[in-house]
Amino acid sequence: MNAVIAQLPVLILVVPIVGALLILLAGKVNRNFSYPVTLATISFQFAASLILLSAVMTGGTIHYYLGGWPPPMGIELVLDAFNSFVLVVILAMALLTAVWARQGAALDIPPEKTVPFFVVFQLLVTGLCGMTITGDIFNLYVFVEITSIAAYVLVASGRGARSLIAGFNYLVLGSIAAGFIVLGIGYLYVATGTLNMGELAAMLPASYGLATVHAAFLFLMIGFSIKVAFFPLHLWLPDAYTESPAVVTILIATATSKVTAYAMIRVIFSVFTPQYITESFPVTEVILIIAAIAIIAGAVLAIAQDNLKRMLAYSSISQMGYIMFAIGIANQIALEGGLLHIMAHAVMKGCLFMVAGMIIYRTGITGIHQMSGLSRTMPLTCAAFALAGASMIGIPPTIGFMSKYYLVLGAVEAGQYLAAAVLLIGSLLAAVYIWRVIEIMYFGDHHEGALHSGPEAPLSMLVPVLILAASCLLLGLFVDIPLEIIGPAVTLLLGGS
Amino acid sequence: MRENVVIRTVSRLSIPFIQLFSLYVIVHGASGAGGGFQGGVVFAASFILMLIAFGLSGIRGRISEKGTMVLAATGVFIYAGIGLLCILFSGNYLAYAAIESALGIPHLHGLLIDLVEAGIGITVMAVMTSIILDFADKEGNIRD
Amino acid sequence: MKKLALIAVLFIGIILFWAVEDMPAFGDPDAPANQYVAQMYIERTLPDIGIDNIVTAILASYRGFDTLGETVVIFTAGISVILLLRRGEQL
Amino acid sequence: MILVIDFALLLFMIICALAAITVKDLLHATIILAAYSLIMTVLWAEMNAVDVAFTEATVGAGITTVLFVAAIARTRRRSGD
Amino acid sequence: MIEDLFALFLSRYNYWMAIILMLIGLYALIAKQNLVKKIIGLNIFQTAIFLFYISFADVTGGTAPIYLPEGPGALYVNPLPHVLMLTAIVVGVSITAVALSLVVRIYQEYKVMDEDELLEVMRRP
Amino acid sequence: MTLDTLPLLALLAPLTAAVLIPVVGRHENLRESVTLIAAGSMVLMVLAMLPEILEGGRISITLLPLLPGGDLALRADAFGMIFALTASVLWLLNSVYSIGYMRALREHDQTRFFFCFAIAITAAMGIAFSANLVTLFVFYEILTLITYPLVVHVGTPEAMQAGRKYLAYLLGGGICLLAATVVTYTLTGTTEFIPGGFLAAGSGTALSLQVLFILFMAGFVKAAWMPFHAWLPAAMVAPTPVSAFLHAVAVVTAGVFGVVRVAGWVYGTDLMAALGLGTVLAIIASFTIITASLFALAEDNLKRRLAYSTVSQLSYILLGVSMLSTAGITGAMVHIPFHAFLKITLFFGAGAIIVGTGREAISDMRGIGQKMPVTAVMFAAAAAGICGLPPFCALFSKVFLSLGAVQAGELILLGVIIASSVLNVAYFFPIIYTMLIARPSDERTLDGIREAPLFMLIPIILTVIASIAFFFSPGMPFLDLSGIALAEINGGVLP
Repeated sequence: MNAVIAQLPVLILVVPIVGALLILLAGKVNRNFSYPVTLATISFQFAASLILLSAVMTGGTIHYYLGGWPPPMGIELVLDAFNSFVLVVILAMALLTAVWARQGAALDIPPEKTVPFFVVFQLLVTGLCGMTITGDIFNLYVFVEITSIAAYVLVASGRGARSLIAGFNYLVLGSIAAGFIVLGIGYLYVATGTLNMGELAAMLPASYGLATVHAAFLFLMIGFSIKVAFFPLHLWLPDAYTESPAVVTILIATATSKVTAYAMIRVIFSVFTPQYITESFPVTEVILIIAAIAIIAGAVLAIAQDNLKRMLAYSSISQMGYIMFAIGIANQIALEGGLLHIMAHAVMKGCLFMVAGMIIYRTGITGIHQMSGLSRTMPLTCAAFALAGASMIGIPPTIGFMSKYYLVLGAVEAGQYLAAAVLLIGSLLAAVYIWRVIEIMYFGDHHEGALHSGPEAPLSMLVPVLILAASCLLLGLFVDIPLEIIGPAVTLLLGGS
Repeated sequence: MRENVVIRTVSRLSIPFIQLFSLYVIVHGASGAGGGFQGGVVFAASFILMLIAFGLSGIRGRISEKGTMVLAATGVFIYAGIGLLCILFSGNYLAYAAIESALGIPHLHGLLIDLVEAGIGITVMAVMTSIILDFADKEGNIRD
Repeated sequence: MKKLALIAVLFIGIILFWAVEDMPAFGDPDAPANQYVAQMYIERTLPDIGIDNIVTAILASYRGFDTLGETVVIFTAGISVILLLRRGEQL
Repeated sequence: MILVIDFALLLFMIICALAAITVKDLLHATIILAAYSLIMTVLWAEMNAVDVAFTEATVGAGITTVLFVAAIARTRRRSGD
Repeated sequence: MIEDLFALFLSRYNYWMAIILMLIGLYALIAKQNLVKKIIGLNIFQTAIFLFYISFADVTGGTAPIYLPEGPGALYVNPLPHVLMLTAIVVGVSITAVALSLVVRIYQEYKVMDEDELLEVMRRP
Repeated sequence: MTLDTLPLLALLAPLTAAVLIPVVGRHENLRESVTLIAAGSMVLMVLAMLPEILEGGRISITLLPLLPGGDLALRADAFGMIFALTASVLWLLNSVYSIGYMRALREHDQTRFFFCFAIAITAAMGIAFSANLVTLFVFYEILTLITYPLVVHVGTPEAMQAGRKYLAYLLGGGICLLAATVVTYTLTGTTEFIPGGFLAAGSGTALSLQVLFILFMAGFVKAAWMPFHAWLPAAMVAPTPVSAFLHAVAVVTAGVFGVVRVAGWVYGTDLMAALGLGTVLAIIASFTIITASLFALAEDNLKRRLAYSTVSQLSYILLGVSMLSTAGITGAMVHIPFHAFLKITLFFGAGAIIVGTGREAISDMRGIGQKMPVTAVMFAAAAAGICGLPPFCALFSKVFLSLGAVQAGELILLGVIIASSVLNVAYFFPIIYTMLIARPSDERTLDGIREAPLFMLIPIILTVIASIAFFFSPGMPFLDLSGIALAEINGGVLP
């Protein structure tokens, strides 16, 4: 048994790769076989991630040398408190999305396309896991590319032809981003001669003064910012989230953006160091300003939208600003808030996008103004929306409030009162765009509500939504449980032991 | 159609050589320039040539779209499988040394690398063929 | 759009040219890039793996996982094109 | 001596790149791109990157070109810019 | 002075050329309206990055990283960037294939291939 | 079941009801029974805590480690008890009343109404028992959100507009409260309420502490102090039980409760005096008292006039705190329950009039006292009580406040109190006159007007009886409780 656990870091990547092949082969036999295999594979990954997390929490950081070659020659997988936490979060989201997809996928994916769809879906999840646990910066790039290609195609696989355009734009910007990331990696390699993240962190400080290192930092930042869709590099995101199939939106909004943000934080804090961004190349102020603009601008744009998915997309831009905000503050508490927000945002955005998908599934409605009285026909769905929405606004004691509290606390502690104020204004703006939907759903004109008498969505869609909605509340109440993992993770990032 | 006769004849003659060459490239990877990618692409090139020369209908019997992805999966599976085999022989993933020591055969490294390269080659070949077949329209034209 | 593109390109260009000034000279054997890990590969491939082509040795053994990832990328591309282009249900 | 050839190749590549993005006929642009890739191959071979050069020759100049031609055959050959 | 500049040029010209190519590609990728042109730009951009990598892998007087009879003692060029670029090339062609298939699909749906026309399409209800 | 769990149980009772209400929502009687049982048991639990508190004890329980700076912790102390007792008893009466009101008007979405009500009272109890700023904030925000559906219950565009205003003010206030909490934590490393305050002069610069207080005041916009009162009259579109809840049971009361908490348990009277914050508070309070009374005079809509009356009356509490004297603070504390009992009677009366006649404008109410004698008399009694006439309990709070003003040597404040009492009479007397004495020009307009249902009358009568009872036995329990609370703040000296 121990031998199996020792091999889990790689099995969590290789089993799903083989699983993707099996999905293909099973789907060749019968189209309906592909879904169970997908679900089984992702379940395995989720279970493995839980085991790995507990192993990391008890036994400390795990290093796995692929091919038995120790770094710097070989590639290593590293699991520490930070990324095993992220791993659990994204795999939980992926699992729930997969459950949701049992019926939700049929909404946008024609039946004859289900098999390749699920293969790509599985590959995307695998790529995300790889991005999360790799300890080699070029290997990170390879997984970024697996993830990206899968994501471009999934976005473009919608029924509506507009998804193709959204996918293409995503591809163009994503490729620019990938190019920048490779360039950044190249500069890092030129400066140090190694690709292992741990070694880079140790060797880079010697050449912190070089323009090469600064350029590497800038390119990696620009690249990842495009991938995460940090304002103002978010141009691909609204279309991609709006036009892509509901399942894909959920997965990309929750897992992909989170892992990319993770990778960015990893690069900033574990390849470079907190000292680098505060002293050698002081960019925290700039990051903070951009984050503040992102928070406000994203929220304001969200308020202006009528399409529910597009509104949520802009809200994502605003919310990702919070994570950037944490990077800009870069102290213990703010980063705890940032990591907490990675989880919080995944949970609540997943819930909200699932609800948006279910409304489309049952009624075909996308416009917010058409949703009046929806709470009568879909009470549970709307209740989930309200709860997740409250979390998005930051109403205590939901998880969304907890992360914002930490961020504000961190900002105040760092003396950034103005930034804290921006954060609070952002959550007030969030109240405006979320509340508008809740108001229409619950208190809208009742006569129109009778028009679309679709009942609640099927159970396989309802259960993940309700789980996520409940998590918004429970994770908030029992926030000390994730914090027990996040605390050491942040200490690790900030260079402690 | 008439000017195609030349192309067809030349193709018929050259395709076996191209394929043989690609196999050489794959195997030669360990000792000189070459390897799975290059070999796989060259092999796929032979199919492309076939496609250009005979059209989609003309190659129906020899390659079909249906099989390509299974072949591609097989290639990935060979690679991933060898890695898993290493785990079975209680080494780390892709640690060929584990197989060497478990089987007691020295210098297995080169052979395993060849196998891995073959896996890559199969995948590349199959995927490239599949992509080209998908790009070709119904008549099999990839020309104006 | 064109103006925006020019500004973006100019911005990136400035960073790139700025960074090049601090890079080791072209072909410098003592550059860090050509020293540390690179030399290890050159020295260890023969005893460790026993094949002549160092590139293949790194590709398939030392950094074999990268290569697995890249095979998966190709596979993804293949299945993606099928998802996008192919009509009907043949796989 | 080798420097001059090197420099000429690089210069020629830049010309190719500029041409590839400016000609209005996409098929021509594709062929120019193939030429660009081939020069790149030569350059890399000269820099002793034989494996990469081989790959670029087959993938960059080969498969990519075929893909472009196939895609252009199914769409439009003229480009507005 | 002039000699210094010339020496600087000699020691860096490969990088400079790679950067110029990169910028040409990037410009095409952002500014060109035609979708295929964008992908051509993408190819140029990627290849330029590969050139950049291969450039810093070069060692004056080194030979290709395939063992000569004298074994590890000889001067070889750096093999690692070559490996990385092999991977990147394959990734590049994969992206090109996906991008081109997207273009073909877009053309099938809308019969347009220019970005401003596509924006028009997107704006249509 | 130990004493420690009682605060928690007092919260859980309505929360359980909130869970059960949607489940049994189809069966009205069962649903209402759930509400009443929960309300009744909550009163019992609060009463069970009373002896311990009156002996000067405290009941603390930590529920969850929530955040740095504050676990989710409950603590019942004397001051919290004043609010808790008021809220729980009035909720029971209000529930009885709501049942009558909602049924009489055949309102829609009654299940949602009672569900939100149950959660709102949970939040109110949470505010009463919160042991630190974080817990206070958490329940404060829940209260804001859950009362929103109550405010917009009728669902008309006008109501939605009012609801948006309500939410904008209160969420904005919540944000400020959060900011204030965070800053407090950063300055001191704790947010736990400590009698006499935990902020010290050295915690920050004087300016920062003053700004922090302003932030707190902005946070307690629920107290409806002017000029941030606009949400309260707007929220009058809500059904009357909701208005009663907003004004008397929980929301506005929670606002002033928060101000007193911060003044006595975060800053402490000494620091307040040193920073000159008493003056700030006094200015705000005086301005609000006078202006709101004038607004009330000009208002013809009965409920809106009552709303301005609340705005004015609750600022008495702020005024009392601003004096920073023993009598002033005592007056402030006891004014919370005394005002609540009287004001809820007024709202109950207004609601009964709406149910009985459908009229809301005071000018339309000529002579309705003939047809609705009980309602009208009780209304008149409560109005007289609010004006500070015997034999009603509010007299005591006003006496204490006046005493406090004298004690503090602030004769201007005394003037404010006297002036506002005159204004009180000025805006209440016309109502009484119209209802009881005036005759309508056309007697036939009174046809068809009947007394409100029994379910509504009983609470009205009970609240009036209670306020008379408090007059004759002022000590029990509120004055005693405030004495203990004051002793806590001042370090043990009873007034």
